[in-house]
Amino acid sequence: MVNKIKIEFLSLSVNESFARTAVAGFFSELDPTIEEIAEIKTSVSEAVSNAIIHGYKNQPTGIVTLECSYDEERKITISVEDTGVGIEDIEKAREPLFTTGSPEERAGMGFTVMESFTDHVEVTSNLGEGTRVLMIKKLDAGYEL
Amino acid sequence: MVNKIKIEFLSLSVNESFARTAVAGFFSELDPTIEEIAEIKTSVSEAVSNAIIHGYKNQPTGIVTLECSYDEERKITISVEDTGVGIEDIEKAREPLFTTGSPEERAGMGFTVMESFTDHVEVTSNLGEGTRVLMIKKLDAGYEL
Amino acid sequence: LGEIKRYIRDDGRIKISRQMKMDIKRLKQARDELYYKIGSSPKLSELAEEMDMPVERVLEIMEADDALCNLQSIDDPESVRQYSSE
Ligand SMILES: Nc1ncnc2c1ncn2[C@@H]1O[C@H](COP(=O)(O)OP(=O)(O)O)[C@@H](O)[C@H]1O
Ligand SMILES: Nc1ncnc2c1ncn2[C@@H]1O[C@H](COP(=O)(O)OP(=O)(O)O)[C@@H](O)[C@H]1O
Ligand SMILES: [Mg+2]
Ligand SMILES: [Mg+2]
Repeated sequence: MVNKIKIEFLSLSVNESFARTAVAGFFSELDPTIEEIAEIKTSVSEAVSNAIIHGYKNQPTGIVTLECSYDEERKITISVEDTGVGIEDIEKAREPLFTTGSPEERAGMGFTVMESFTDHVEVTSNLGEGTRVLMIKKLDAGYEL
Repeated sequence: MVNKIKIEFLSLSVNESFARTAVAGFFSELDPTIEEIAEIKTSVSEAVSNAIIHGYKNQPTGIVTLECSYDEERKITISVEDTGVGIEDIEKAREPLFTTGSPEERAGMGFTVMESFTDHVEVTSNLGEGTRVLMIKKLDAGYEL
Repeated sequence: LGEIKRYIRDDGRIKISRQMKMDIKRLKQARDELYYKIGSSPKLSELAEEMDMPVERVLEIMEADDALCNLQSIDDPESVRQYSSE
């Protein structure tokens, strides 16, 4: 683990954009491509908005914990955790188009986006206890300074 | 307290720029002027570099804790904390030009900069336990959307 | 980011500073040119060098563009993926 940070913030929707900015700032040290930055930011957005909207049901008093790290191999990890309602059936939740929200508002594509923009997505959750989403992504391996 | 965040990061000098970006991202919701953002970023830089250079004597294994908040009155607070060596004589440390570093490298103006760019700077410190710098600043009072 | 929000008026029209507008335009131009030149997405450092500004400033401009994009199509979450869709 070469570098790591931990961020805790209130479950306010304005903090979704803060989280994106902070994460981009943290990983900018690795000199990612513009595409990688966009993928990382989008994945973070999806995970954070899930924590706020689903985990805390839009109540602004929850705490979202975001942890990021990177190592010598340019492997990055992003963990987004809430102590909200939890997910009943994780496998189902991860299916494309599945949503427990209103179909007009939610696309049900959050997990699908995270999966396609990172290399690995791990979801752990317990009903009434909360949810943690861990994303792992290897940045361009052929990189040289 | 309308919104608040807490960030913990390793005492690596690359994280000074991360801290600046993250703090600017957090307060951007308040729509500060470009000048206010520059003042905030500079103050954060000074406090964070002090924690890394003086508090942890450049050892990369320390944890710096950065807490930010704002309220309805647009009063912002920024707290930078380390659990490093601590400050022997706080009053002396805050004097302009005072530094325990090498005079060629350090200007001894860190606290003076924080004081002039924010409205209030509070320093608490105990030898061997660490240091906390709390900065309070009121953003443009005449602001309306 | 804040710079953009500051210019939102009651009528919902978005005005952003001329400087930021120009910077966003330059960033997109530089991005596209670099993409064409190297055949893949440019690195942050390459973009910064091309635009002759610090990486931190490039990040700032990307944030501003991001915010603008979100404002233009709040109900279209796809819009934030502009950088990766090339
Ligand atoms: N942090 C979370 N806490 C509780 N439920 C969640 C969380 N994240 C996702 N879910 C559940 O998984 C479903 C699918 O999530 P997602 O793919 O992002 O689609 P959407 O957010 O559009 O519903 C959600 O509708 C919700 O039921
Ligand atoms: N977090 C800290 N931990 C220990 N000592 C500190 C800390 N912050 C400041 N100091 C002490 O206060 C002095 C003055 O700080 P500052 O005004 O920033 O000047 P400079 O960093 O150039 O020395 C430092 O030289 C150091 O002795
Ligand atoms: Mg979702
Ligand atoms: Mg200093």
